[in-house]
Amino acid sequence: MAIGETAVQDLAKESGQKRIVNDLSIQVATVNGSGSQSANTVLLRTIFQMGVPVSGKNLFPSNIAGLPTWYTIRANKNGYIARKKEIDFLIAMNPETAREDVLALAPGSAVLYDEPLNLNTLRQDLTFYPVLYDKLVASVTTDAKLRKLIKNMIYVGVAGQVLGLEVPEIEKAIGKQFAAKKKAAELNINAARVGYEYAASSLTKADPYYVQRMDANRGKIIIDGNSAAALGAMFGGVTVVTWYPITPSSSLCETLIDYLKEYRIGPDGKATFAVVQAEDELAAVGMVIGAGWAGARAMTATSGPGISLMAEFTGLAYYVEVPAVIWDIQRVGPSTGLPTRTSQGDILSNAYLSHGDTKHLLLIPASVSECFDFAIEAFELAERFQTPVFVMSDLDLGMNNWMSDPFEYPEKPISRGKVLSAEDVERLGGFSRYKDVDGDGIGYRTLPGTDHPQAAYFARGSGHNEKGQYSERPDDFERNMARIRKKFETAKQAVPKPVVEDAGNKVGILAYGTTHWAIVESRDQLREEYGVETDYLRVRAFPFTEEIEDFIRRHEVVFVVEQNRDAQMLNLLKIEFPAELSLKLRSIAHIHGLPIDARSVTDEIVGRLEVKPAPAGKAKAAGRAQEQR
Amino acid sequence: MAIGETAVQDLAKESGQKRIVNDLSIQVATVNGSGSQSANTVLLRTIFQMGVPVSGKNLFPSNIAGLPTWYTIRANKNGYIARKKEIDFLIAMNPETAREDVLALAPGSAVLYDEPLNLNTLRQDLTFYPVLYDKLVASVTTDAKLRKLIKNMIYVGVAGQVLGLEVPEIEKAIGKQFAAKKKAAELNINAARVGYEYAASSLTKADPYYVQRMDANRGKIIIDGNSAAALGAMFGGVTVVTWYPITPSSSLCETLIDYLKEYRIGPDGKATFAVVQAEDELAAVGMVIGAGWAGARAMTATSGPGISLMAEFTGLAYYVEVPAVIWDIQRVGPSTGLPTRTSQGDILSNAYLSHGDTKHLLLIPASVSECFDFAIEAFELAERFQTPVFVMSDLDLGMNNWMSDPFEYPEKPISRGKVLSAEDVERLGGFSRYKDVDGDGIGYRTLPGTDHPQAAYFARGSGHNEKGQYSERPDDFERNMARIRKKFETAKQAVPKPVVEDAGNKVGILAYGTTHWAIVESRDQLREEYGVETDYLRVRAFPFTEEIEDFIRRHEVVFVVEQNRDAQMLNLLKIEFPAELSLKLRSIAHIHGLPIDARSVTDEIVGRLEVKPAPAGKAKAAGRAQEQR
Amino acid sequence: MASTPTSQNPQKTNRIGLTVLEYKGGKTTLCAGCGHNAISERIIDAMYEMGIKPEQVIKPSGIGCSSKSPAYFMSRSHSFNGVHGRMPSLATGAVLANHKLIALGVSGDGDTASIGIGQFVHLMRRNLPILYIIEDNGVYGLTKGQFSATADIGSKLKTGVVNDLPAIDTCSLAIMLGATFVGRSFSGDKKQLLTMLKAAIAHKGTVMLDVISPCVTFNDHEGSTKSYKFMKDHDEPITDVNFVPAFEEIEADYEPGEVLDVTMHDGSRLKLRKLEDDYDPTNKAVALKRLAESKERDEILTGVFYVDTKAPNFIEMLNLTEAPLAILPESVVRPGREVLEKCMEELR
Amino acid sequence: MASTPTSQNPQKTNRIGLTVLEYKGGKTTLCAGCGHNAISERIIDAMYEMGIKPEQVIKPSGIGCSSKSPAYFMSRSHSFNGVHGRMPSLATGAVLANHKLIALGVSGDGDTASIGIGQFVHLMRRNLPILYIIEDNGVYGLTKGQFSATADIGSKLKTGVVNDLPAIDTCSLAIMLGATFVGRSFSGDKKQLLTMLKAAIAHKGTVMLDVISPCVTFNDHEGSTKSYKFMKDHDEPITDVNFVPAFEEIEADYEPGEVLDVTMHDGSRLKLRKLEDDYDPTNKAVALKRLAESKERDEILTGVFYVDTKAPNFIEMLNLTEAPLAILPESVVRPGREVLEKCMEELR
Ligand SMILES: Cc1ncc(C[n+]2csc(CCOP(=O)(O)OP(=O)(O)O)c2C)c(N)n1
Ligand SMILES: Cc1ncc(C[n+]2csc(CCOP(=O)(O)OP(=O)(O)O)c2C)c(N)n1
Ligand code: SF4
Ligand code: SF4
Ligand SMILES: [Mg+2]
Ligand SMILES: [Mg+2]
Repeated sequence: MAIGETAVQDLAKESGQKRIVNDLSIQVATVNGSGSQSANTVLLRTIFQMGVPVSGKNLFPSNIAGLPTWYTIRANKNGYIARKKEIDFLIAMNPETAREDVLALAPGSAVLYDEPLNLNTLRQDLTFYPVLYDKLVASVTTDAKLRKLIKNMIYVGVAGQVLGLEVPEIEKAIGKQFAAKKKAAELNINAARVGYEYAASSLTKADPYYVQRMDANRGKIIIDGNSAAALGAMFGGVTVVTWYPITPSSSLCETLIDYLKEYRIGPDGKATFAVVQAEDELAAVGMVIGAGWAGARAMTATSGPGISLMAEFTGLAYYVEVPAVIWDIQRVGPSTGLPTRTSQGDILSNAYLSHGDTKHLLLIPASVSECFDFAIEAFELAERFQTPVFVMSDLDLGMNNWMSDPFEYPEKPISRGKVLSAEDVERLGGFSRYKDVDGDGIGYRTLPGTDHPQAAYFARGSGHNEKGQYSERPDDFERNMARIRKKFETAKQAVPKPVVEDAGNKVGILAYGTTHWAIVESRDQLREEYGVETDYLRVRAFPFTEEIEDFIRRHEVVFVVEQNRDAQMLNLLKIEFPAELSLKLRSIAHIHGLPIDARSVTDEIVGRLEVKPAPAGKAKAAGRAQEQR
Repeated sequence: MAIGETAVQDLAKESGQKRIVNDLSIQVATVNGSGSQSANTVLLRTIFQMGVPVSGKNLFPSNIAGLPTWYTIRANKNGYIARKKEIDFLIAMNPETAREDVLALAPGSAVLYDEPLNLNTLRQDLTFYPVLYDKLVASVTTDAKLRKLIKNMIYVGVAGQVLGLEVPEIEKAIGKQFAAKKKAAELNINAARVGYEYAASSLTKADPYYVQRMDANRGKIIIDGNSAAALGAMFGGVTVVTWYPITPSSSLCETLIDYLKEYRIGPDGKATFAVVQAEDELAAVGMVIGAGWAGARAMTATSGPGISLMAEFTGLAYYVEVPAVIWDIQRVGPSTGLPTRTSQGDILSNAYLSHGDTKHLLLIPASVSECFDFAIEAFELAERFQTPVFVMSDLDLGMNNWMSDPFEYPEKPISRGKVLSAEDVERLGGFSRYKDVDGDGIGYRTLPGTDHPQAAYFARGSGHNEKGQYSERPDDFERNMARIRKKFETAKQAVPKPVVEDAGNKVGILAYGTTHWAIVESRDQLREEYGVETDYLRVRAFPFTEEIEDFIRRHEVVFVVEQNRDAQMLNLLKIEFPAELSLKLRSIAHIHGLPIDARSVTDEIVGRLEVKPAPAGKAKAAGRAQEQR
Repeated sequence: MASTPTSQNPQKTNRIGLTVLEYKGGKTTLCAGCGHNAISERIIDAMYEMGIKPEQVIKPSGIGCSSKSPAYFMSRSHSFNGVHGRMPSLATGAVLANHKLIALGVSGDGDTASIGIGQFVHLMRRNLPILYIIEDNGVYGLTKGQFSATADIGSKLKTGVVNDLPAIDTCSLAIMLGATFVGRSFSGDKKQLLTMLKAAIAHKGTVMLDVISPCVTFNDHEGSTKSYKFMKDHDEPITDVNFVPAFEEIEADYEPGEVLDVTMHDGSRLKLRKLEDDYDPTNKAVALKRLAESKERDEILTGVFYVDTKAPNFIEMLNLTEAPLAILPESVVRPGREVLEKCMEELR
Repeated sequence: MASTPTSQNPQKTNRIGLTVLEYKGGKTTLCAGCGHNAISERIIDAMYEMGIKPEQVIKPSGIGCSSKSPAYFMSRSHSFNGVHGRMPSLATGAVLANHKLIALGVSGDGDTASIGIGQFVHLMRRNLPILYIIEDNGVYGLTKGQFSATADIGSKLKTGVVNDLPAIDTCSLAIMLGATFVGRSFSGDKKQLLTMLKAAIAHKGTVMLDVISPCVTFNDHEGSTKSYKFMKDHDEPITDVNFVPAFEEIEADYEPGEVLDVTMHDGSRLKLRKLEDDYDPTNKAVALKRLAESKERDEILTGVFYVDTKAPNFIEMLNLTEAPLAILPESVVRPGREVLEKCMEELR
């Protein structure tokens, strides 16, 4: 590939203007079902292998084939991996949207396009790179069926050349992508090479964007949140998995099935797990509750519509006190809403899901490694507190690829919570299922099949006394409900604490889940562009722990940033904390289906704080600026 | 019956102590399925006919026959009809609970009991009236099947004599109760007479309780909330009713069916309504939404578990903007909970029912007349705002008998909201279903079957633009959701305003629904016993109107009284109003299944205000006392 | 431009003066070759040929590729794309509100047989006037090809996963539960499907048509029992379906006996030539037995399996007044003052 | 004191040394004479006679008078009185968690055929090892007597209301959908019900028993088709059921031919003497046809309608390991560090 490599140098030299290295966003505009996914993954992995921090987000439609899809890759030397609004490098493969896509670009961006589309006539302020796909494809294959796919790998080659991607890494990435299929790998490598050489020979570098080797990714992995959750569930000792397909949660269970089949078949060749594709979400959660009651570590995964269908059963598990783990990979509601877009719109409904007085534990991961950790923690909490636990992921986290340090093996041994054995029952001479023996609100339970005449209790969703016997007595009911609430208080000591960065500034930011990545970047923007120093707290669980209360107390104003319409987290905070704290909360809540970006947050915060850009980039004063309510 | 009448005088004379007139509570302790219900109704109606304010509450178990049931009747000259904790006059018919029932009485109470039970040996500080039921029954009938029933009517007679009920009124009440069945009426009148005369001849009045004719009930009616709601629905022009049986809502639909069959069969002998017993609540609400979409005034009635099952469909109606009326006759949750006990436990879950960002209209009746009015208003609001409307009744209101002024005929003509005819569509040359033409957030809709080529639109629970076309565009989604929220803002001008009694005091009380009746009495207790003057606001709807905000602002402290565990209304107020208002809110929230009583509220308020009983019954100062947080 | 090409001449008008283009829908977003698109075409043809006014048709559907298809035909009709598996209740409510409308319910095998089987069962019992179409491909297309409850035992996914649960036979179910017009067809059989649809439109009761509609993306491979190829090999018509609309004059008849001649509610006639002499489309027991046997013989029976034009439909059971409930005037739906006064008096 | 009187001698112990009293439950709160109580008695007898350890039994149920009944027998067994109509999913989860347990699912006709029909259908398909009993009275007892989906067409409520929807035949459904042991009995037929229960306990797959169980309070009057009297008049046994537990020696056989002798999974034997010679309890098609015909003839067939001891059950389909999943140790359910390292490596 010597030719190639010199070629890139040449191209590089030719470009006059200032180079922008390792700070760009690439967008591939295509249609779904065209098989561009593997090409895009190859681009992503190549940059990843070159040691440059990178993220990829797939913006796809809710159908199977033929509708516009956008895949954005962001490479950033500072490690910013949130969505960036501006596209620097467009690979326009979809004639239907090409015009709109090009017109939306900021001046100075580059466009790779299929020559016949004549996109170059649309604007003067962009760099255009025409590609004669048909001609190039023909040189690679004559097989009509393969044309579409080849075309995709050709743009990888062309972009590789123009941006300075290293050919061995491209080839390695392709090799990994087609690991199983050797012939396909060769064909694709060849296609990439053709594109690469075409660019070297026929294109002139005119845009400022370059990717150059760094060393930021040593040891790192790339994985999507759903796969991370699946891995976590397996290492968390899951034994019963039920599911009903729904975007964006399906891949969690599908991946989990693959892992379990590979690593959880016993020496007897038999499964140490049961996976059931249920008939719907009511059945899926019902099975989880039945299994949890009988002693399994059971989970299901779904999204908004499924959560709504689980409302009645969730109340049963809460009141009968049965462990259950429910993953909510949030998509945009209400109703069917935007099934293939991301949101944080189920926070409030899940916290109080079901009629009557209920309160549920929520875990809110922001990263793939937290998906792994919380998958394990969710089981621990569900069994310890004998109650449903919701893990609030979202489409952006669950279905997109993220870089991460490798996951850490769980050091804490599995704990099944307060479960009495036949011997225990014998020693105690019986037991009261719903008695607060330890003062933490958590009673002791037995599992069906426990071999002792006094081991059984009657689990029921109707009123019961401490022994689980049917009761309509007002005092029994009140005492029992108070005890259940006490469990929630106890849980404040057990759930993951928030992550806090507090340097004693006046302005605080509170966020959770995937919103985190925009906040990281936004805080730097606020500091560097406006001289506004901020502190930051990332909520990771409900019930809220005291650190959150303290953080709000310590700050003059706290911006609560979230991806929904009605400021659901802020509302939860208002409910759970004393009113004087609510005075300090300011909402930044939006929902449109695209992952939140840093710039929008920054603009809104400076707007509220009424600060002007800092000339020398430092206007500390602004941090104390009077803010708008 | 001359004998009887003199007899009562005699008995009256005999009793030495001070008479307590028209201020007592009677409790009939029996078992369900024993047919005592009609006897109790006769007692209730007799007092009612004597012009004395009265209320009856049935405390029944969640099974069909053989378990303890308590029916309490409260007669009070001041018109207090909330539950009263103390029982003054116990009619002990249930051997199983008799002991406990008697031991629970306050000194000075009276007990009517079956002699063989020897209850008189239990305590010295009560008045005991033994009755030889078997002997008396034998004198009335030899038919074994009737014995149980006769026994019940005998205690009516005995109690009537002892308390001074007027015999003609007893007979009239029996006549009404057995209107259809003449023979039964005679038999029962005879039984009552036997009891009455037995008391006259063999008992000596020794308790202070008397019922004496007043004139407080002129023109009044007695009805349960569910029947009132049924009447309202009929006059509201309901055309489609779907239901799935569930206590305590079943009687609403069953009564509605009777009314519709009687008054809504057209001249052609055909029904101007459709009632469907659905297979479950998902189907019940689905049918309501389908019917609402197609232009019917459709409703369903259910309770907690049904509400949870309706969560997904409710989100659909909210987002597609379809009118739907859902009655929630609240019982005690979570889960199956206490199906035959009352609560206000679904407020929060209904307000935000379903995943994603949703907010629903709630109407909260406190009286049977409001059940009637809101049944009509619910349809008006649902069609005007094209959204689901929940009417939050409860078991106490829905299933118990309440006195009321007669209902007023609806003067406002029925309005179907913004519906375009074929002519309108022609004139406008088409329309955009989800466009905010009038600035109130409410779009115009057409009904299926509208005879115009451009009348149709595509109703979908997935993302759509102003024309209702499928759209995943971020801007379309955001704009549409903002418009839907605007409807909610507009609704603040349309929903029933709160009922406010504000005399400029410092202490305010905020309550809703059936809690009202305890507040009325508690405020008098606070004034008379502690000299604490309070103002009062009764919430009747969500969204909250400005009057509520003003009321909270005007007061130093506002006690929010409700019948649930987690202070759901207070939480809603915290979410909806600025934080500085939340500072003033204090929660008084309890749930045990029994209707809330005034004394508990009074005690809790004085406790929080740290006030002492007022010697001369007036210590205005207390009103300003520093209160505990 | 018409979403879905039809076999009709675009100039020609039908008996109510509409061209076939006036029955078109939006451009399909389903995969090219998807069986659902072919069904949309046949629906357009049937409605056009029957001269049904589009404004008089409602198209409730659930969620799925199949349930999206109402967007791709008859844009002049009202559609309601509701929630997953609950089309039957939406449809029931809508038909009660306006029983003058022709309800065409579109669902998928997952939407109906998996999550939706409960509402399906109860709809069938009510004999609600509706044409209920299951666009049956044995998989969840929209969620990328998992098995649905109509997938046959032993059938294979592309991924190699084998289904070991017995399929739900929606036709047997419908017959057993009370549907009054039940049949199965194949999206690839233009003539049979079109004829059955036309007859179905004439029926005033619950019509349940299970239309095998291959998913070219996820279930059209070797090992699938819902593929085009499998249907070609195993399609076993049990009745040869012919239909004569009321507005056409009767053409030459068959020999009596070999043909069951059913007169539909609107006077049109359904003519079923039995392809097995001991088969009787008016006898539930026989139909159920034959369908059960077809499983052992792994043949896919098509045609009209059962028809009953006598059973009362839900509207008749409810004794609904002639005018649609949706548009009854206040004078009819709000009783007078005297009625309220009477009710009050009874409560005194 | 035993909730429910049984026909057993309270001193006598069974093969595992327990007296019948050790199978008792709490005092019933159902109406005196309720069919459900009789069923509870037969369950106690069957479990006692089969020598089943109460601790090895789980009793999931839904909501209703019937679903309450597990509180009135076998207090030493674990019960889960869940939500209305969803017993099947709770039971499925529990059986997967611990397949060693004997699952006795109790439901009512409303709980199963109305709100619960969806989960019922899918449970049957899976052939989950469970004994599913419908205590069938044709009404919603606990909510005071509205019709359920098993109420026969034309049957009358006390209030005079007539049901005009066809009944769902849960037995036909179960057979069609994949249940492997299906029958109907009557709470009043001690011998038949007891025998069927014992055989059912020996079966390792989905047993679906529809037990007619009159509601004396709301549906035992003239005009009801689920009353004691109606059953007396219309009960039509199709098979005479006999059962020989594995632990008893075989008694004298019938003439071969007239009796179908089925060896159950545990070696015990079910002997079905056909009361109609052309009936075959191993043939779905025949069973379905016969049940469909019984409707026309308004007879209520009882007995074992269908049995299949060969079909794999859900536990086998899932290839579950021997030990209950619920109690697998950490060493089995948490793969080692090397596995995680391997997974990480694949993601680099
Ligand atoms: C409550 C709910 N659960 C799950 C989903 C996800 N989902 C969408 S379509 C579908 C299955 C569709 O299958 P089918 O009805 O056969 O239609 P097809 O796509 O095969 O035509 C599922 C599970 C959903 N939208 N709602
Ligand atoms: C979701 C829900 N809807 C309705 C109810 C009210 N409910 C309780 S039992 C019951 C019907 C019980 O009928 P069935 O299953 O036949 O039992 P039976 O009482 O007749 O034995 C109903 C509708 C409920 N508990 N939960
Ligand atoms: S995925 Fe299958 S069902 Fe969906 S549109 Fe494509 S071919 Fe049709
Ligand atoms: S109501 Fe009917 S079903 Fe319920 S316990 Fe009484 S008799 Fe049995
Ligand atoms: Mg499908
Ligand atoms: Mg029943």
